[in-house]
Amino acid sequence: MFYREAGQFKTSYETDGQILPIRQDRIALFATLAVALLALPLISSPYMLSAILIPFLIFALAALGLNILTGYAGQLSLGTAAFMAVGAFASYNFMARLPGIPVLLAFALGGLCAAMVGIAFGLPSLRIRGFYLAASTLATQFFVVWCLTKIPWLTGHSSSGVITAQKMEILGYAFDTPARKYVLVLGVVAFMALLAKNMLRSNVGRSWMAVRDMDVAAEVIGFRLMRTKLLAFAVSSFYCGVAGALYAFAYLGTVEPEAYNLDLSFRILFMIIIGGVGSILGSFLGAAFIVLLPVFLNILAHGLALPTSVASNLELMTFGALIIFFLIVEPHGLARLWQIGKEKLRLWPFPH
Amino acid sequence: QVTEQFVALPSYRVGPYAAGGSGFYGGIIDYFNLVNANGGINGVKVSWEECETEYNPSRGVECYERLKTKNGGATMVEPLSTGIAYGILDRIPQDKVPMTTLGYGRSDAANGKVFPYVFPLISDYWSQAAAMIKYLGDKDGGVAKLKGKKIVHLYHDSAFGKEPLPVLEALAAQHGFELIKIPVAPPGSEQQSQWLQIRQAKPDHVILWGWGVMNSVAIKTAQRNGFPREKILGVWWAGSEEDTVPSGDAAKGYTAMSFNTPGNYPVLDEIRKKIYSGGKGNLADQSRIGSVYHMRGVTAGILFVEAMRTAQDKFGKGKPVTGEQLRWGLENLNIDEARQKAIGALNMFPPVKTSCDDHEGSGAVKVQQWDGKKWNAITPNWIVGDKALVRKLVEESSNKYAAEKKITPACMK
Amino acid sequence: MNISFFFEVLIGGLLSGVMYALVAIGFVLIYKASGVFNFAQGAMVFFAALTCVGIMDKFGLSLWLAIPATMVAMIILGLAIERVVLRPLVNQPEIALFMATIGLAFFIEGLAQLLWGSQVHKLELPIEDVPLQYLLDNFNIIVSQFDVIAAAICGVMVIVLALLFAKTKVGRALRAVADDHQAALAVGIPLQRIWAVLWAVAGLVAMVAGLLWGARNGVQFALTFIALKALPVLILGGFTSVPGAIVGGLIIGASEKLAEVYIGPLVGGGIEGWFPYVLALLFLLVRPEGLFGEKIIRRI
Amino acid sequence: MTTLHAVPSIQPAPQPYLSVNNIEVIYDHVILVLKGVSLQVPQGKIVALLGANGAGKSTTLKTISTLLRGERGDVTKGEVQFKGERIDQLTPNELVKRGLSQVMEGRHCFGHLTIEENLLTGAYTRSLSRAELREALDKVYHYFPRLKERRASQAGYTSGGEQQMCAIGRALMAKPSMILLDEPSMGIAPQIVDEIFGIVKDLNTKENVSFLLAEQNTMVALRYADFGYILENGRVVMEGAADELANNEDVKEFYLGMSGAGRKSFRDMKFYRRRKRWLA
Amino acid sequence: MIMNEPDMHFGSARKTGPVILDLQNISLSFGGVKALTNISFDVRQHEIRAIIGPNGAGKSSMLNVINGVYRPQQGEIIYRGQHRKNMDCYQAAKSGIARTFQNIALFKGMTVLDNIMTGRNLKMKSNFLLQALYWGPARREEIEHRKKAEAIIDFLEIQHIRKTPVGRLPYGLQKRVELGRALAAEPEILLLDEPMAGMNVEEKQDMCRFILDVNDQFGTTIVLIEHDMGVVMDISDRVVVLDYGKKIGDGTPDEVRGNQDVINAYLGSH
Ligand SMILES: Nc1ncnc2c1ncn2[C@@H]1O[C@H](COP(=O)(O)OP(=O)(O)OP(=O)(O)O)[C@@H](O)[C@H]1O
Ligand SMILES: Nc1ncnc2c1ncn2[C@@H]1O[C@H](COP(=O)(O)OP(=O)(O)OP(=O)(O)O)[C@@H](O)[C@H]1O
Ligand SMILES: CC(C)C[C@H](N)C(=O)O
Ligand SMILES: [Mg+2]
Ligand SMILES: [Mg+2]
Repeated sequence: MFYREAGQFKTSYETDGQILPIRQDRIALFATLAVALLALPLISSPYMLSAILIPFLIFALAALGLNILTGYAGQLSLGTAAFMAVGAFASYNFMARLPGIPVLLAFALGGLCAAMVGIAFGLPSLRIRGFYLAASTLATQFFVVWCLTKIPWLTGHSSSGVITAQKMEILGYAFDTPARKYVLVLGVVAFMALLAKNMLRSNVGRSWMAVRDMDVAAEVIGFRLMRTKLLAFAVSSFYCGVAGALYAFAYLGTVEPEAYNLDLSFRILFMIIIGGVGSILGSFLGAAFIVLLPVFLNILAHGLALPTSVASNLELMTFGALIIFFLIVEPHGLARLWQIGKEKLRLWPFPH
Repeated sequence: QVTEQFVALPSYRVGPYAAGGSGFYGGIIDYFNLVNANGGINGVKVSWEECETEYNPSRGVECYERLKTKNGGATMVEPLSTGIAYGILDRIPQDKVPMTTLGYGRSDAANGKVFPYVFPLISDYWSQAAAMIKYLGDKDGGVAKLKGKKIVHLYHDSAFGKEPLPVLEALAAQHGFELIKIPVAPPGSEQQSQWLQIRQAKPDHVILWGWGVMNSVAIKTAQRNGFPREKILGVWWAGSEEDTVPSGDAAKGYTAMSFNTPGNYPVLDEIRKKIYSGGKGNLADQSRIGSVYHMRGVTAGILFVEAMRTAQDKFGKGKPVTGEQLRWGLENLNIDEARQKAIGALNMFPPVKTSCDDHEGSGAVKVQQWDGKKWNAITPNWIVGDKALVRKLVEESSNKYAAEKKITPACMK
Repeated sequence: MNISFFFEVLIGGLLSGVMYALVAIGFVLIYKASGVFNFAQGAMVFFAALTCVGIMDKFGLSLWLAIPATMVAMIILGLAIERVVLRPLVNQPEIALFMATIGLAFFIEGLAQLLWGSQVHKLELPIEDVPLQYLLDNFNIIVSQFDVIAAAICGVMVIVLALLFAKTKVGRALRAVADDHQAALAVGIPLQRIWAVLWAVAGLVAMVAGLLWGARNGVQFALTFIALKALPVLILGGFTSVPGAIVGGLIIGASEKLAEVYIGPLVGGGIEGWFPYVLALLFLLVRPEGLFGEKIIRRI
Repeated sequence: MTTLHAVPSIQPAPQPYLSVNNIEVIYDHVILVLKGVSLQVPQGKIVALLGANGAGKSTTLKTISTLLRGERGDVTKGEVQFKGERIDQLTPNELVKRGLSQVMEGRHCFGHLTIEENLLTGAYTRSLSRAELREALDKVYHYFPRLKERRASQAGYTSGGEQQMCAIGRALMAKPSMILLDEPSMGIAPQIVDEIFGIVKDLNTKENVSFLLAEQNTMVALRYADFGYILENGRVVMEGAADELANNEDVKEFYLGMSGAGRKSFRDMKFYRRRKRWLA
Repeated sequence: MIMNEPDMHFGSARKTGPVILDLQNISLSFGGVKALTNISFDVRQHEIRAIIGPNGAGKSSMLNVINGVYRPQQGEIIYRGQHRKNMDCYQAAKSGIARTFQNIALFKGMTVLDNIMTGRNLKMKSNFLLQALYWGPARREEIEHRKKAEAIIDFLEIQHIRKTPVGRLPYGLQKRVELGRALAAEPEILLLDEPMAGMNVEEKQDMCRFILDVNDQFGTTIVLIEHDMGVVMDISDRVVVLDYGKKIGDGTPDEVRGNQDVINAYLGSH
């Protein structure tokens, strides 16, 4: 009843261009952010923070990165984890080789390295399309992980290629407890999500979507395919790179290159499918879903006292079945369900 | 009020390594059940909870975080995955939950001054590599005989496969053999080119540092290229039924390391009798009782229970100990042959005696050979490699870690 | 350079390539029928092999009885997939169908292990995996007889399927379906039935691949990964071409082995994981639709 | 357009061949597009379905041919009958077999197939001998000589009009007894438009094929049709015999572009009904 | 805001300028198919130039040559005095050539407003970092272009569907949006490929009105392909007729209407 746009007239294009044109949505967003920033660190258990919320945010960021590339620019990629790896290992190296460098700068530089790698591996996209491109992005995946295992310099000459992330400090303030790590991650993710939203509602975003929807027409209108696609690869990889760095620094702590394997790429892909391809909100919903589902199923199986191997296999099957189920019920993902829900709410109590 | 000794088991029973995971965790759980059936440790029952990790670091961390606070708090964790072990390495000292890494993980964690909460019990990768070279030398009539020989290190191209390189390289320099390193891109389901290279190099020995499907494929491919399996020596993660059975006859004669002596033991019979006959066994397939992974799991169970017992001896019998106390127990383990006999596991694994300096507690291994049906030990005694060299490397590496992490190495009380 | 060694590597590579092609054909079938990249093909290979050995183990059947039983299972699986997964997804974007096959892969993997356990098994076919003595004696070249027979089986499959696509009206209808589901429905092509049949056939192809690969590597979860080896083959040969799969297989197999042996040592080895992908990628830069793939029509 | 009101409806022949009864269609769970559409096509007649953009013509046709399912559309009410049988639950394949074919709006040729292969897929449901196929092909080529010239080209590379002909020809290959034609004249050169309608009339009179024809080119459509429905905003607002509709003042004004004084020049539109000017 | 007085003396008295686009001896073939054979014609500033001809005559191909989607094997294009062998899409767009397509080529996943905004992309200058921050110049620019886009939306009378994804729109409205996207570029030459296909008379009337208005008020030159002879004869200044890739007629509507070749090949005996 209270969810209406009626009565909210926009008197300038500026207000109409706002991120969330409906006031209730705006209020909801700010409330969510406030709760996330102020209340959650205080009331959540360390388990909640360090095993659910932190990975959720990190994966959401990676999913957002992939969504920019796949959902908005239309380039299907199976190499997300590789870009994450580049970001992580590059940040590690910046921290190790430039002592005293602020950790956020190291993340940003790590992201830039990932962006560069992204551009290099995005070049084929100028000629290759669709599943051919998707399959080729696996080259990135395998090649990057191989490089990290092969080039000792990249892993600080640790004999087995394992790195231990340095402590995160900003101006002497150490982010070392789960709550502090969480706040740092939340800050980074919220800021980057805002940037993404801005990009997507201005000309860059439109250029990506145009290329996605019909690249020949985009070219005729005056978008330069090369620049647009490579920019998409760069930005997407930057996001993934930062997410990868956070994954190493704020989540795992000590990582081997294998942690960024194909499996991880696929998990991120699921997030955007289930959440919604081409939706920022979807990246978050999808990440939440994929992080929580196994936990939930695991607890459920435990509650039912199933033999563990049966439970594990059932979990795998349920996971697969749910993916299919979602695709059938709503190919545009949770974000679309959310939107339909809202549209219905707007029409409520009338059915149409 | 906590009345049980709670252990966190982030296990994996699906995915590519499910076979190993189910055997190993099955063994631990079977032994815990046995201990509980026998009345617990001074009356304290062991309890545990599993959580499926799929051998995936990120899920492993979540499992650890979830389990660590359950049932009054986990007092021990065993992830059976190097990746997960890395992921929780920083967390365990903070949470005061000791982690065992039986035969995997960081070798330098043997240094308890830097890694007070990590226990690579019995043997770690570096000790194993040293022991392998010792064995190969002895086989040829003494390590001096290795001079001028060729040894291929065929390895899983990952942190796991690269871990022993420092030891192998140091020993190659020391003994004058040629070390040929041939990596296999994971997962390793195709190795034709590697084995052709091996065939061309005509090595005297091949060390197979593999995991999962890589092992059976290696054995098969050796056969198709006519390379004698007797000359292949696998690591202990390449030395289970899961690695040889799928290769069929090709595996006959293949040798591998182990920190168990294959065979039957009273403790296994007891498990059969008290646990499986009552239908409470963890393995779906009873014939797997006493298989390599299962026995390894039982061994892990024995070590945990002994550590709990040791800790109770110090901190008070008949009540569960905390993680910190259990850490002490793990650091002061002393399982000699007499104790093994009492448990019904004499010679099933080497005697273990840990200390602050030595979280490994043994470093001794055996070599076993597959006869087409089962594994047989082919070294009567436990083998220990060049301990001094390994120790030196452990010190160097762990101190580097300590410096990076700004830890001052010290023993804990 | 030792020339006989070179040939040994080359031949070994070509034969491995055929083994890859065996898996790639399964992908081609589905792609041709629906324009979908079937990620679950690897899982189907695993399912087939595990079902076969599972039946032998649990019910003590001989291989010759287990194989037909597995065929039945694969056909049922194919039909079920069409009914439950594909039918509701007609006319959805290709990416949605692709994702659905990923979900399917998980489901099948879980199902297989739930039914038959996660143990690894051996699978013995009456073909021994040993070097052909004649070649070994006379040329000192190692060629496994197993591979030669596998190559023959693969050849037969390729010919049969290629004829099916080229010569029958079903073949034409399949190509139509891949272009436009809606229009295919509109002209009365029984999409559902065709898909069901094709998935069943893909299941049988997966079974052949599963048995051969299972005999080679043991029946274990890692069989699902051989899909990753088949992918570069597929892109190189073109998603839509059955002969492309085999030609791509030969090229990929040979060059990956040669690269590992001759380039690998220079860069630290282990390049087989990515080399085929990079090769296929470079190739695509020249021909974006692969060797024999259908040209991608871009027009406004 | 509030000036249009249903004229008293004249019931078509009592036994309808195809009848659509009060269907309601929703896209994407929220967009209500058809709000109770009913129409009948008697056997052997040509019925035109007219209406502005977005009125729901294509949706109506897709509902009949059950192709709606593929577009996330749901029929929430009503039913469709063909030859006295309910067909809403059948698959398109079964419909084609029963003799009901649709030519979709916007061409939808199989881009990678040649023109001839496209036509051949049209005959999928019929098991024809080689000679019969040849004959069927020749008939289409006879109607559309242009297709014959381009028979070996991939349809994706042919011109818009050629694709349109291909789509129509493809439907003819199934030898249907009832065709749903969605905007057949779109993008077709004038004399071919006449030919296409000629073909329609031809099939109608010689082979007794019935047609339901969604068409924007009202003038031509009404010339050839027997009966017409006018759809607006998802409702039938007017129906009647074709000549009656053609003489209706409103239809004349809005659908035929005629005012009292005959046809207006398109150039005059500049001053006609001008509402807004472009703000610079 | 300029409110032009309606131009009362059209027809012969229309003010057309000098030749702006001159196509000389253009030949284009695809493999064996000769789409265009040695075609020459010119377009004057401010005129409405129609191209007609039977299906497959090469009309769309001609437009594709003009804006650089196809490269002719032979011939020369003189655009605003510059000689070129062929155009390149981006250059063409940059130098003021915009177009619509026969098979609607809108960006299906985007809203009407966004589609129209894409048309303004060449006029947008701020870099992507500024856009990411949505700060200062970027913000101002966005709003300013939004105003222009809104003006077009008003002009085309599609305010009500501003925020609808174009994929959901009926065919006719999509055509209108596509025109809007082309107009957003403020082109000098507007190429329209069958803008009125699939419309009823009323909608065609609207479309004519838009085209005439654009032509009139901005002096935009228009090249138009259309099969509706009523429209072509009414609104175009000069007509080129193609058949089988060859030019068979060129002149004012009246001249063309009388040309026997054209009648035979295209118009038929109406
Ligand atoms: N797939 C879809 N999803 C959502 N809305 C749709 C979809 N297809 C059509 N619509 C909406 O349904 C309405 C009717 O569309 P339909 O295509 O049936 O109209 P039409 O009368 O055929 O118009 P035209 O003459 O332009 O072809 C339109 O308002 C359109 O926006
Ligand atoms: N990219 C291409 N490849 C091959 N042939 C082409 C290509 N583009 C056009 N043709 C052919 O060139 C000829 C002219 O096509 P074009 O699209 O220019 O026709 P048109 O005059 O626009 O026809 P219509 O009125 O039907 O749209 C056609 O026969 C078409 O098949
Ligand atoms: C069983 C495993 C823990 C062994 C594995 N290869 C690892 O070190 O990660
Ligand atoms: Mg329509
Ligand atoms: Mg055209």
